[in-house]
Amino acid sequence: TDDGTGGSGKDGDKSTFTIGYSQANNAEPYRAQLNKQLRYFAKQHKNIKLLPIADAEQDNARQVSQVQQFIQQKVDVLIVSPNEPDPLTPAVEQACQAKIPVIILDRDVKTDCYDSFIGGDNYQIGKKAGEAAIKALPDGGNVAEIRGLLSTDPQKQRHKGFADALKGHDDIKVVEQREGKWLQPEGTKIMQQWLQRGTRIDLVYAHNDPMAIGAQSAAAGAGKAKDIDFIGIDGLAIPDGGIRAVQQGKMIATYLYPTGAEEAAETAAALAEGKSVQKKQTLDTTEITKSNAEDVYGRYDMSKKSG
Amino acid sequence: MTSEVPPAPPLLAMRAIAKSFPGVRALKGVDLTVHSGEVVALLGENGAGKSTLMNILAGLHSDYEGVIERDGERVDIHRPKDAARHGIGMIHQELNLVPGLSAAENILLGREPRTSRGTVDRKAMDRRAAALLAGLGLDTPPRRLVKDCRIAEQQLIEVAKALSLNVRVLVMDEPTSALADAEVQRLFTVIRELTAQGVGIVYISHRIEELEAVADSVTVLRDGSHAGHRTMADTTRAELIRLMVGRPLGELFPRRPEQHSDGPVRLQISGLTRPDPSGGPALHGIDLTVRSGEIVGLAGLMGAGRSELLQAVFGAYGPRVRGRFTLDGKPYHPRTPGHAIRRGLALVAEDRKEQSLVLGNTVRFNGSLAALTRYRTAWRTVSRRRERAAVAAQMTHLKVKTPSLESTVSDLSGGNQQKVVLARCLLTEPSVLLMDEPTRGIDVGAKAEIHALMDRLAAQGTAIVAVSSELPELIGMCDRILVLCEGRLTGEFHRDPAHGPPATQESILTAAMARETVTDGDPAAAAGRGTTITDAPGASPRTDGSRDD
Amino acid sequence: MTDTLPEQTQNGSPDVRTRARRLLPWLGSLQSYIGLVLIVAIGIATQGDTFLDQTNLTNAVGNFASRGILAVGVTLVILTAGIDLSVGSLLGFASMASAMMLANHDMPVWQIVPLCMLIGAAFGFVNGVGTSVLRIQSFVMTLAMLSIARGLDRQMSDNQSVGTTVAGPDGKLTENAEAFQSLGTPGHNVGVGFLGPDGVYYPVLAFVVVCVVFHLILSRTAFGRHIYAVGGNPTAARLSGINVTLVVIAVFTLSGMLAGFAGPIDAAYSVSADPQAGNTYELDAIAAAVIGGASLAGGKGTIIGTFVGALILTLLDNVLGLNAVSDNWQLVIKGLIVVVAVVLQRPGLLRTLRHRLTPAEKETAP
Amino acid sequence: MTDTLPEQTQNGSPDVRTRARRLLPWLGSLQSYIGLVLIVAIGIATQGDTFLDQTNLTNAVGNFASRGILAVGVTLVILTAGIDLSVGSLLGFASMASAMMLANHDMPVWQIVPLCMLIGAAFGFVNGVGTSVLRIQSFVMTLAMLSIARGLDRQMSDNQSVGTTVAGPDGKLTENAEAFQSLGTPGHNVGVGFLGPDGVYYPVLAFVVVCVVFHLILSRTAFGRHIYAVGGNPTAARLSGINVTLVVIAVFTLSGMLAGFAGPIDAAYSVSADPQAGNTYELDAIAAAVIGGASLAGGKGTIIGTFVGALILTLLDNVLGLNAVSDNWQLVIKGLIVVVAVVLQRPGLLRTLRHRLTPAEKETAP
Ligand SMILES: Nc1ncnc2c1ncn2[C@@H]1O[C@H](COP(=O)(O)OP(=O)(O)OP(=O)(O)O)[C@@H](O)[C@H]1O
Ligand SMILES: Nc1ncnc2c1ncn2[C@@H]1O[C@H](COP(=O)(O)OP(=O)(O)OP(=O)(O)O)[C@@H](O)[C@H]1O
Ligand SMILES: [Mg+2]
Ligand SMILES: [Mg+2]
Repeated sequence: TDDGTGGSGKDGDKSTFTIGYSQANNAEPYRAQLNKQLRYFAKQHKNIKLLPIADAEQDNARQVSQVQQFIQQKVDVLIVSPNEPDPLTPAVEQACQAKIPVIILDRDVKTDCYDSFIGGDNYQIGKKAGEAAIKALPDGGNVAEIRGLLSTDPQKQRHKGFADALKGHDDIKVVEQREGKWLQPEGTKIMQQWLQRGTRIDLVYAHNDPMAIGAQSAAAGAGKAKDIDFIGIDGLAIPDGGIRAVQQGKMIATYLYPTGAEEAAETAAALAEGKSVQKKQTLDTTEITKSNAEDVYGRYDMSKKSG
Repeated sequence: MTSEVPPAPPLLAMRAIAKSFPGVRALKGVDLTVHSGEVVALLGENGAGKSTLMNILAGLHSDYEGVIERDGERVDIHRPKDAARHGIGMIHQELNLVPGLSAAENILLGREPRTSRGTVDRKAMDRRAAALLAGLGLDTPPRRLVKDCRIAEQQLIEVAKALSLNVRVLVMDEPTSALADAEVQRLFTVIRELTAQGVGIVYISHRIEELEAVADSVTVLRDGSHAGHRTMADTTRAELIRLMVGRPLGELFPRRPEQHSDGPVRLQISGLTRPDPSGGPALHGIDLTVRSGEIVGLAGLMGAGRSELLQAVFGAYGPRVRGRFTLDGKPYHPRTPGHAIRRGLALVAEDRKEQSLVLGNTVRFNGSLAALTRYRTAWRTVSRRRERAAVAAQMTHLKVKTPSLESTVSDLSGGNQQKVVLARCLLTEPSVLLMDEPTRGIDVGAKAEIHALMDRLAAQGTAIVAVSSELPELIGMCDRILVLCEGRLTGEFHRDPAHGPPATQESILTAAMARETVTDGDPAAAAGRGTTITDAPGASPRTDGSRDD
Repeated sequence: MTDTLPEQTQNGSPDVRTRARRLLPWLGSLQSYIGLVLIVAIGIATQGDTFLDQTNLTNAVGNFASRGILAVGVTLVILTAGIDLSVGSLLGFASMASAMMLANHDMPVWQIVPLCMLIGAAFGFVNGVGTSVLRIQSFVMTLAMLSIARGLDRQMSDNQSVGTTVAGPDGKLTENAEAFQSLGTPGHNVGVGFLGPDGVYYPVLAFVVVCVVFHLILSRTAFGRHIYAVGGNPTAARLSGINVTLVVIAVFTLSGMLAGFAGPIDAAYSVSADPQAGNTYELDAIAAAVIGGASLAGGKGTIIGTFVGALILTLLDNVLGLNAVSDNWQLVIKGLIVVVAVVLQRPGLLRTLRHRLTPAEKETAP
Repeated sequence: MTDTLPEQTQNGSPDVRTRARRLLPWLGSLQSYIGLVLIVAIGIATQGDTFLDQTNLTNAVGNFASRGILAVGVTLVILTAGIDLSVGSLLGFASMASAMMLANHDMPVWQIVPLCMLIGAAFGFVNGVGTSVLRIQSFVMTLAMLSIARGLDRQMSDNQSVGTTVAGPDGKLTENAEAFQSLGTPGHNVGVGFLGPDGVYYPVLAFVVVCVVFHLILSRTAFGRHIYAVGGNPTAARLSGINVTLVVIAVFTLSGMLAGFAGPIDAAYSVSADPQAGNTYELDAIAAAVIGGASLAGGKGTIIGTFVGALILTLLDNVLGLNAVSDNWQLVIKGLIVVVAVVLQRPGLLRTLRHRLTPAEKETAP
C-alpha cells in the first residue's frame, strides 16, 4: 500500500505536494478503514501525495515524535488524528510555527493553531442512539451500557449524549454500565456477567460495534438474544463490521461514525494549493438499520476501490 | 538458664545447643568450649551436626536452643551481624562468594573502606585484599572476578575474607577440602600465627592427619550429640574414629597390594590436546590407558589440569579436543556428556554445588537424573516405582543420611550431598568411572566405604580414573598414579615396583613440580615463582608453593 | 519435630504452641490452594448460587481458557528459567490466520487447528534457537518476537478484523463456519450427548485437557525431569547428559505451539479475529504461572499450580464483576486480593509460622 | 592471552588467526556499543542531516526520557534479581498527581516534583516490603501494584485527563503553569543562556543527570556494591553482614521515587495528565535495561548499558519513522534489529569468535 520512500517533502518542485498523516492507532478496524479511504481519496487528487501513514499505537509520546518527524521532513500538509487532545497540542503548535498547514481529523486539540478540523459529533451520535433506544422501548425498559475506555473523549461524548436523550423518560432506566475498553471480548465477558446477575435487560447500548457484537454473542450463547436489542456505533462497511451485523439482525441499529477521509483529502488538496478552507467541518452521522444497510454498505465499501 | 561462671572464663562456650530441622533432629544438646589461642578440632561423621553447630555460632539459624557465652558473658546470636559483633568469623563449608564481584570486593564485602567522600576506596580495598591473599601465598590480582578464579583460589579467598575480620573466634568448616597439600601447609602457618595472637579456632575436617598437625584438642559429635572431648596429645586416631563412627573402622584402604594393570584395555587416549582459546586450562599431548579392573590416579598440584583432563574425556568441552581415543576397543571421540554417558562413561565432578546438584530438588530427582532412561515404561514415562527402588538401594548402599528420598538435597549435610552425586554416577552403571575428588568432604567411615566400593567396582571390571588432592588416598587406592603438571604428564608411578617406579609421596611431589621438564627456564627461577599462582586464568602455567616452609 | 524441650517451655505457654505446631503439617496439604479457596469463599458469600451456577463458572473459565492455555506453555519456559513474552502476539497471529483460513479458503476446522499449531511452533522454535544458540536473554528475544509477530499479523490482515461467522450464499453459516464456532463461540458446546446432556464448552475442555497432558509430561516423563534440571542447574543438567540446548528449544517450541492452538479458540470466542487479539495476554499468562507458584528463577513450578493460578485470576475477575464493583476499584481490589492470595499460599508461610511458634524469632532484619 | 602454542598453529594459517585474535580485545572496548553504532549508522546513511539534526535527536531522546528514567530505577531492581512492573502505573499516578497539584492547588514546581517523588517512593517502599519481608515474587507484587496504582489514579482523576496549561484570570498561563511547562512541554527549554544559547530540553537533561547520579551510586558507593552482591549471591551477601532486606526495599523505593520524578515530566510533555498515562512504559523500561546488558538473573548490568539500551530503542524508532517505513513493517524490523543489536554487543560474542578462530569448532551439540 506504500512505497516506503518517505521524506520527499524536501524536494523543490511543487507539482505534487506531500501529505503526512499521523494516525492514533492503525490496529482498530475503524481507523484501518479510515486509512484505506484516505489513501483512496488522496489518489483521486493528482496534486497531492500521501506519505506512508504513521501509527502512534495509542502512544502519545510516539505520536508527538511522529508529528515532529513530519515537521523535520517539511511535509506540505499535516493531517493528525490525535490519540489524546492535550498531548498533541504542542506538537501541532510546533507544526503551525513551522508554517505547515494542519488538518485535525476526528479528535480535537486544545489550540486554534490549525487550519481545519474535520470530525464526527460523538455527542450527537450518542443522542441519536438514545432516541433509537426510546423508540425501541415504547413502554419503557432496562438499558445496559457498555462504555469505551473511560478516559477517552468519544466515550465521554457518546455517554453524555445518550444520557441526555433519555432525560425525561423515567420508564427507561440504565440498570448496568461497565467499561468495555472498546474490546469485543470484554463485551462478551461483561454481558455474560450481567445475565448471570439476573438483571433484566431489554436493550444494550455499546459505544462501538465490536463491543455490541461481543455482547450479542454472549446473549445468543445464553439463548437470550431474541429478548434483547443491541445498538452499536461505527457502522463500518467491512464484512465483519456493524452494517453486516445489522443486516444479520444482531443489532437493531448502528450509527455511522464518518471517517472524514474524503473531506480530509479534499481539504488537504485545497490547502496545498493555498486555497482557504472551512475551519470546522462537522460530519453528520447516518442511522443504519435493516432498511438502509445495503446501500450504506455499498457507498462506503472500499474493498473494490484500491487505495 | 544461669550457668555459673568458671574462674578463667573460656573464650567461647556453647552449652546444650539443640536444633531441629523438618524431619531431622540435627543437634541434641551439644557443648563446645574454646580457649584463647587454642585450636579445637570438631570431628564427626557426615551429618553429625558440625556445620549446623557452627552455623548457629555464626548466626545463620535464628531459632535454636541453648546458650552461647563469650568470655563468660552470655550473648545471643541470631544474625550474622551478631556473630560479627562478638568477634566470631566463619569459613563456610560451601563456597559463598559473589561470582560477579572481584576478589577484593568479595573479601571486604559489607566492610568496604570508604574515602572521605564516602565512596568506596578501591585502592585501599585492593591493597588490603592483596595483602591478605599474599598472606595465603596467593597473588591473584584483587580485581579478578571470582567467577574466573579456580575453586581452590575461591576457597582461599573465603579464608582471606574471614581473616579480614580480625576475629577472636574463627570457625573453619572443611577449609581444605579443595586444597592440595601445599596450600594446606600454608593455611596451617596462618592458623599458627592467629593462635599466637590468642585467637581461638574451631577447625572442622575429615582429614584426621591434618587434625594431628594443627589441633590442640578434639570434640567429637555423633548423631547430633556430644560423643567426647580429648586433647590431641593423648589420643589416638583409632580412638577418635571409634568415637565418631561408634564402631571400629574397617581398613581405610581395602585395595589389595598387587597391581591390576593387566586387564583388557577399556579406555585408551593418545595425544589428548586441548588448546584454550577462552583462557581456560590447556592440556598438552596426554597419553592415558586405563584397563578393566584398574584404578588409575591423577596427581598434581592444583591448576595442573586434572579436572580438565577428566572433563575433556567426558565431552564437557565438546568435540573441541584433539587426540585419538578408543573405548573398549571401539573408536571414541568426546562429543557431549550425554554421548559419553551413553558410551558407558561417568564423571563425578569436582564441585558438587556448581556442577553436580540441582540443589533445589529432591534426593530422588538428583540421584536418578542421569539414568532416567533405564526406568522407562512402555508408555515412555518414568516408572516412579523402579526409580525410587533403584535410588533407595544406592542410598542405603552408600549409607546416605537423609530424612527421606523426597527431602531437598540442599538440606543434606555436605558429605551426604557428595554421596548423592556418587549415587547418580553409579546408577548409570558405567564401565569407565571418572572421579574428581570423589571423597571431598566425606568422613573417614564413608571414605572407607567409598574406597571399598571403588575396589569392588574395579573387581567387577570397571575402569576407574580418580583425581585426589590427598596423596595418601591415591597411593593407598591406585594401581598406577599419573602425575600432571601444567597440562602435561610428568610422571607415572606404580603400586607394584615390578611394573615401574613405585609411588611415594616424594616421587609424586617432585614430578608434580617438574616445571623444568615442561617449561624452559631454570629450576631456581621455577622455585622462585613456585610460591605463586600467576594472574591470567589458565593463560600461563601455574604451580604452587609446596616447596617452601 | 513437634516435641518441645524444657528450654522452650520457659517463655509462653508451650502446650498451645505444641498443639498448634502439630496442626500445621496437616494444613500444609491444603495450604497451596488457600488463595483459590479464599476467592471461591468470597464468591459464595457475596453471590451464592449466582456464582456457583455452572453456566457462570463455565463462562468464567471459558473467558480465560485461551490465556490459561498460554500459561501452560509459559510455565514450561519459566521452569527452564526463561520467559516468553511473545505468546500473546503468537495467539493473535494464529487467531488471525485461522479466521482467514476459514473466511478466505473455507477450510475445515480439523485442518485449521493443526496448521495454527504448526505456525505457532515455528515461531516458538525461533525463540528457542535465539535463546539457546544465540544466547539472547529470553526476555529480549521474545519481546522482539512479540513485536515481529504482531507486525506480521497486522500486515497479513491489513489491520482489518476478520469475522468467523461466514455465511454461505444461502445466508446461513457455512458448514465449516458452524464447526469453527464450536471452538469457542459462547453457547456452542461440543460433545453434546456423550459429554453430558448439553455437552461441554470447548475452551474449558481444551484448557483442562492441555493441563492434564502437560502435567503428565512434566511429572512422568524424562523430558519433564530434564526441564526441571535445566532450570535448576544447567551445568549439572549438562554433565548429567542432558542436551540443554535441545530442551530449551523444545520448551519454547511447545509454548509457541500452544499459543497457536489457543488462537482459533480466541477467534471463535470473539466471533472474529482482531488485529490486536491477544495483546497483553502474555502478562496474564505469566501471572497465572507465577501466582501458581512457578519461580522465574527456574526449576520450580507445576501445571497444577498454574491451573490454580489461572482460576484465581479469572474467578476473582468474575466475582468482582458479579458484585458490580466499580471499574476503578476493581483494579485496586484485584491487586490487593492477588497479593493476599499469594502470601497465604506461600509454602514458606508454614515454616515461618512454626518459627513464630518457637522462641527467638528475630529472623528478618529491621 | 593471545599467545599461540605450537599445537594450535599446526593447522590453518596461524599468523592470520593470531593477528585477528590480537585485534579482538581492542574491539572489545567498543563492542558493547556496536548495537547503537549500527542504528546511528543506519540513521545517517538513510537520512543524513535530517537524522543528525540536533532538534531531531533532542526530540528523539526527549520522547523517551521519562521511560529512560524509569529504566534507571528498573535497572537497580533487576540488579537484585527482581523486576518492577509497576513503574508505568506509578509514573501515571505521579503525573496525574502533579497535574492536579498544579491545576487545583496552583502549587509551584519546586513543591510538586519532590512531593511526586515522595509519593512514588511510598509505592515503591510497599513493593520492597512485599518482596523482601512477605517474600512475594517481585513479578507478582509489582504486577499487583501496577493494577492498584492504576485504579487509584483513575479513581482520583475520575477518568478525566487534567490539563497543565492552567490559565489565570487574565487568560495567560499562570506563573506556576509556565514553570511547569518547562518540565517537558516540547519547545520549552530550560537554562536558556547559561546552558547554551537556547538552553536545553529539560527531559533530556533530567534523564542524563539521573543516569550520571545512579551510575556513580552503583559504581562508587558501598551501597552500589551491595546491590550487585544481593543480586549475585544473596546468601553470600547475608553472610557478609549485608542487610539484604534493606537493600531490596531500598532499590524498589528508589525505583518508585524515580517513577514519581518522571511523572511531572510526562505530564508536562503531554501538557496534561491522562488517566492511562505510562501504560506499558514498564515494558520499554525493562527492555532498555535488558538490551543494555542487564541480566534478569541479577548481579549483572550497568547504568551506562541501560542508557545505551534506551538510546537504541528510541533512535531505532526515530530512524524507522524518518524513513516512513510502513507501521506494520516497523514492528517487524524493530524486532529484528533489536535482536541483531543484542547479538552484536553480547560480551560472549568475542570469545565465541576467538573459538571460531581456532580449529574444531563444532561446539553446540546436535
Ligand atoms: N537446612 C536444613 N534443613 C533440614 N535439615 C538440615 C539442614 N541443614 C542440615 N540439616 C540436617 O542436619 C544434620 C546435620 O547436618 P550438618 O551439615 O551439620 O552435618 P555435618 O556434620 O556438617 O556433615 P558434613 O561433615 O557432611 O558437613 C544432617 O542430617 C542434615 O540433613
Ligand atoms: N574458572 C576458571 N577460569 C579460568 N581458568 C580456570 C578456571 N578453573 C580452572 N582454570 C584453569 O584450569 C587449570 C586447572 O584448574 P583446576 O584447579 O581445576 O586443575 P586441577 O588439576 O583439577 O586442580 P584442582 O582439581 O586441584 O582444582 C588451571 O590452570 C586454571 O588456570
Ligand atoms: Mg558440614
Ligand atoms: Mg580440579
